[in-house]
Amino acid sequence: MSELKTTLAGYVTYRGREGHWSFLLHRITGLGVVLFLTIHIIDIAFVYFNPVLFMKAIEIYRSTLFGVGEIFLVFCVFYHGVNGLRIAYLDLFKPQGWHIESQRRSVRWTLVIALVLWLPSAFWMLRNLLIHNYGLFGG
Amino acid sequence: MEVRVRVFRFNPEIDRRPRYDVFTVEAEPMDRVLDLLEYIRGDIDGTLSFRRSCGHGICGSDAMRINGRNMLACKALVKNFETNEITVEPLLGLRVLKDLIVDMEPFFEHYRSVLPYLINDEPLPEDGRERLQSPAERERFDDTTKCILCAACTTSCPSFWADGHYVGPAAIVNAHRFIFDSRDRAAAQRLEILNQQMGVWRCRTAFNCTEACPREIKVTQAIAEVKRAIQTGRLD
Amino acid sequence: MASVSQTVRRVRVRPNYETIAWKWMRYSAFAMIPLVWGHMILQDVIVGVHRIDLDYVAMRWASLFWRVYDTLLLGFAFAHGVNGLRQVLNDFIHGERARKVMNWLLFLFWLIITLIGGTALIAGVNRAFPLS
Amino acid sequence: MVHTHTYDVIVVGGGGAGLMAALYASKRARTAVISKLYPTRSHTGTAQGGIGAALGNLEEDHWEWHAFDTVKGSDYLGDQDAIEFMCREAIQAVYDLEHMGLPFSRTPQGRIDQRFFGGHTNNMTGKPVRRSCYAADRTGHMILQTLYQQCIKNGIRFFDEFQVMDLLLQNGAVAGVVAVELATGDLHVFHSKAVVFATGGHGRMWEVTSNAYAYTGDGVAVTLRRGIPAEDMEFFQFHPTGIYKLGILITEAVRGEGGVLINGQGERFMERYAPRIKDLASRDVVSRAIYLEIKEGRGVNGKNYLYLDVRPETVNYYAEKDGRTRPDGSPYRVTAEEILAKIPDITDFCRTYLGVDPVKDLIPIQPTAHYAMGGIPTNKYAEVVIDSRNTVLPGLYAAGECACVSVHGANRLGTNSLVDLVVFGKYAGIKAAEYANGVDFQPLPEDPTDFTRQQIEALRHGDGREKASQIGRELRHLMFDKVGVFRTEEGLQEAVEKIKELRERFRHVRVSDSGRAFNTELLNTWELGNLLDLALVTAVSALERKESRGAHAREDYPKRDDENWLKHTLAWLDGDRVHLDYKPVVITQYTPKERVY
Ligand SMILES: Cc1cc2nc3c(=O)[nH]c(=O)nc-3n(C[C@H](O)[C@H](O)[C@H](O)COP(=O)(O)OP(=O)(O)OC[C@H]3O[C@@H](n4cnc5c(N)ncnc54)[C@H](O)[C@@H]3O)c2cc1C
Ligand code: HEM
Ligand code: SF4
Ligand code: F3S
Ligand code: FES
Repeated sequence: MSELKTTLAGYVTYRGREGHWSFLLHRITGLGVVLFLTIHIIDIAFVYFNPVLFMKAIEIYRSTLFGVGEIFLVFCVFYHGVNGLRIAYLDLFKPQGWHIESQRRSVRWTLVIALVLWLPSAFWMLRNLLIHNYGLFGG
Repeated sequence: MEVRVRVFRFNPEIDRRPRYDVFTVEAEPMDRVLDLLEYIRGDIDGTLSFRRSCGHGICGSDAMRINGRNMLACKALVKNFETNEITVEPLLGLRVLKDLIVDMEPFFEHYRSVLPYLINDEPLPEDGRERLQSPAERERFDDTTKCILCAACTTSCPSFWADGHYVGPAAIVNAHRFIFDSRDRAAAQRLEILNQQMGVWRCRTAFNCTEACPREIKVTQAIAEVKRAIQTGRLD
Repeated sequence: MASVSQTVRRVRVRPNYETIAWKWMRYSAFAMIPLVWGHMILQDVIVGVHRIDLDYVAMRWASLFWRVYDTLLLGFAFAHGVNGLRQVLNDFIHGERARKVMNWLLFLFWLIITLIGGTALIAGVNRAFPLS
Repeated sequence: MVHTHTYDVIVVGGGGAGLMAALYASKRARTAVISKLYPTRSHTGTAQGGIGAALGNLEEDHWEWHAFDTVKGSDYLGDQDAIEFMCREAIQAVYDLEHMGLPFSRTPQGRIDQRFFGGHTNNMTGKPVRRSCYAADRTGHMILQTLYQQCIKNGIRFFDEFQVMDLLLQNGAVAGVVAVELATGDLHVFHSKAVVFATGGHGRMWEVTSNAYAYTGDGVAVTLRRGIPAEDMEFFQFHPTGIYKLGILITEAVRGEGGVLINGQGERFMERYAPRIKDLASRDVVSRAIYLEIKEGRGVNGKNYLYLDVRPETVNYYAEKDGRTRPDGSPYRVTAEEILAKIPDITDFCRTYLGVDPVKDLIPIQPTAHYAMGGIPTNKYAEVVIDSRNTVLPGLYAAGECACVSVHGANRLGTNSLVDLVVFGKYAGIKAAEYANGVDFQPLPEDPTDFTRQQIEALRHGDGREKASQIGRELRHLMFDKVGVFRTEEGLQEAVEKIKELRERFRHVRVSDSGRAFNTELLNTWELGNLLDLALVTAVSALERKESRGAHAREDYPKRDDENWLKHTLAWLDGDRVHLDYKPVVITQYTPKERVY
């Protein structure tokens, strides 16, 4: 128990730099995505087991709250993916990349790339949301 | 200039829970945090306990958390902090024995667990002189010979906070030092040890260790090299 | 002049679950970029949840390509995710026994969810189900 | 609470000397190491430059040359039998270290690399010779780590963070030691047949010092209180190149790689003091030269510091002027990268503590208190001897900086301390085990912790009128000022009086921390008491020695006086009084002559 407290305190209060934040973000996004993926597999499976429930689930997904959540989910998948690639590449092919300056740089670039991928997607999804849920843009 | 030093205090003989004492001291920009602590202990509050010896970053006694980050108090200069308030706390993840002193035993136990010594039972050179090693072979493990066992790395590692059984970066660094020494013959044994549950795979490349290392050892890189050696069996 | 040996030294380390899991997490990463991102960009961004319904799913799964694609996606992403979850829980659950129990539970969790998903992928949209 | 442990051999100190002793003693006897610091925190770890041994890996060299350089460096006060022994054994010791795994820097042929160091010469030509075996500028660190690793490998028993406060003697022989466990404040009695002291030096009594906080001369003070004399305490080495004000050491190896000292007028002044080997003259010579430059107004900006210059352009300029060559005969020229690779830690110190880059900027330096030549008197087998007839005290051994064999005489040659540690540490271990196997335990005294408790009680029950920190500051200032590089009759007289005063004031100190766990205030205060005792012995020994020799430079007696003073000082402390006696220097084949570099 005290270890859990220490760990959470460390996560939050330790003033680590890029690596610390990328570790936390990778972990949080990974967990977020597993949670979503589990639910998603189940709801998709409803198309066979119980299509009525499937439609209900889709209904819920279309709500504004879930819409916004979905936009964040997309960020999670982008960030986790870019960062995961970074980790896999360095670990498998370029251990010298775990060097202080280049590591700091690669973490920052990871975030930038994830944002660059995410922003247009977010824009598009937000637009869809506004069109369908609020009838904007003449939808 | 005036510096406010917030110091973590805990004396298990009296206190039930820790507290923070604030000392206001006059300091020069070039002063080390260790100088401030020495001054506090000598002239303000003698009951403050902390470890130190060499005073210039070589002995590894005084690793602690200063403004939230692990460093050696003797290598932390007042001018390097943006604020005039300096918070000093013990290392995270090891039991506090008193004030800034933590129990180092688990740390050394992990260190000992990786066979941190040269193992080579082959006969010595017949002329009784040195074993040969090329400068390149020597260079291969130079970085990890620098470790002073200060524990700044291990106690900055999220995996170690979560589970003190993780051998931690310092032990891996010291294993690396021998695994890649061309004179050593026990790399397989060490890799076997580090391939276990509590070995290298616990490292999630959080990089705090490398940032914290006062000897500027490329800790995460060393860990990555050990992981690779386990995966590929190559020691070059 | 004495010579200095320069041979590449080799050792063999017995792979165990952790060794393989580590490799799996990394190699699956490369496969997952096209799978996960492709799926997500297509479904969440381009098509959008408002256009997805039973007919849409049925239409997609009519193509063998998309069925194989989704099967791969399920296989890679969920196994990767559950192993990731195992790693995180491993950090916090100590003790030999507790860990064993957790590992079994996670395995069952992975198996059941994968089977559920797999069944749907094979069987497709259930047109026989009374819709109201 | 008092705990009792029984071992054949107890080693006090986990530095180079202590670990070496433990490794060898444990082969034949039940051994434990007691150390107030975790062994890897010991001062041996800070040694930078290297360990001297005539391996001859790069050019011709012989242990006899090493011995002569040592004798000459010692200003002929070193005992020549011990010096010959050490220099011969050094070669095997270095190979032993290599076999234990020490990662020495290497030559292209794969052999241990060697570099120049102050006072190391080719005896035929008088030119510098590469004798210092090194591992970058971390030789001491590597030695300490390697020895500690071997101790782990051999399962040596450690009592870490136990501070020895008393030595137990019975029937004129050793019975054990008493130590306090830092973590609990409990007293522990270690009943043993033999005790090896390897507690290091006492440079913390000077204001500007390269020495660790822990360097408080505990071993010498403890034995002094038990009636064992201290030898040659007036000889304390001031290293020429300490970082200005902080005292952190810049190794001689920087000059070995071609760095030069520059005064306030931009002049390479060592040419005037040591025309032949210039900046690589022995330490006492260089330190005095720096002081004289400063005294004559050639310090930088009128302050009391000078510059050390290792910028490649300077190094190459003087290398060309001196006609310096590489081993293969090509001219010696360096790049910034090469210099940085040879002195990485020094570079780090300069960047951290001065904000300067050694290959681009000048490094402000001043002499810094560095090494205790004096200490517990021993013979060449590390057996402690207690009078001028060299009577051995059965069961007691000392090695390393706390011991005085004496191989360093009046001035230690660079790299010879590490040699001292490994050679005499090893013999201390061998001899202690041998002795322990041949005798029975002495009985413990009735109340073994009595004297230790008295010492602690005294510190707890002073009237609190005085502050230890203040006394410490005054002591350090006084010693640097009056018992430093240059000394005079009046200055020393004044120092003796003032130290007595400080010792009196010390009786009023009271430790405010009444706790038991990690009562560092109590132990630091006790350590200050040790320094006060040793300071008194040092000042009195210096006052009496009316000549200049090695590190002991008297302005009023500027010449060495072999007729009257070619002898070792032995000092006993009895309350406030210091008794002195003298013993002859052992001379084998090197007859004293004037020292010129
Ligand atoms: C900055 C610096 C650079 C140097 N460079 C060189 C060099 O290049 N070459 C060279 O030859 N020499 C060099 N020296 C000198 C050399 O490093 C030391 O003289 C030598 O390391 C001393 O070793 P030691 O084993 O005697 O003591 P240490 O290594 O200091 O060990 C002393 C041990 O005694 C223990 N101890 C002390 N008091 C007690 C007590 N009361 N109870 C229990 N334990 C106690 C301590 O815990 C410690 O473990 C250098 C010294 C310094 C300061
Ligand atoms: C898009 C492509 C993806 C890539 C490139 C990727 C890559 C990685 C990598 C390399 C790791 C190992 C990190 C480490 O051990 O330090 C990891 C961990 C993880 N991944 Fe992924 N991943 C991807 C998608 C996913 C998905 C879809 C999920 C969820 C189902 C997921 C969940 C996790 C979890 C939970 C972890 C563990 C995190 C931790 O240990 O802190 N990942 N990922
Ligand atoms: S690797 Fe660095 S931080 Fe870790 S113990 Fe060694 S010196 Fe300290
Ligand atoms: S902080 Fe920990 S997770 Fe790895 S990179 Fe360092 S050991
Ligand atoms: S006191 Fe030695 S490392 Fe800080």
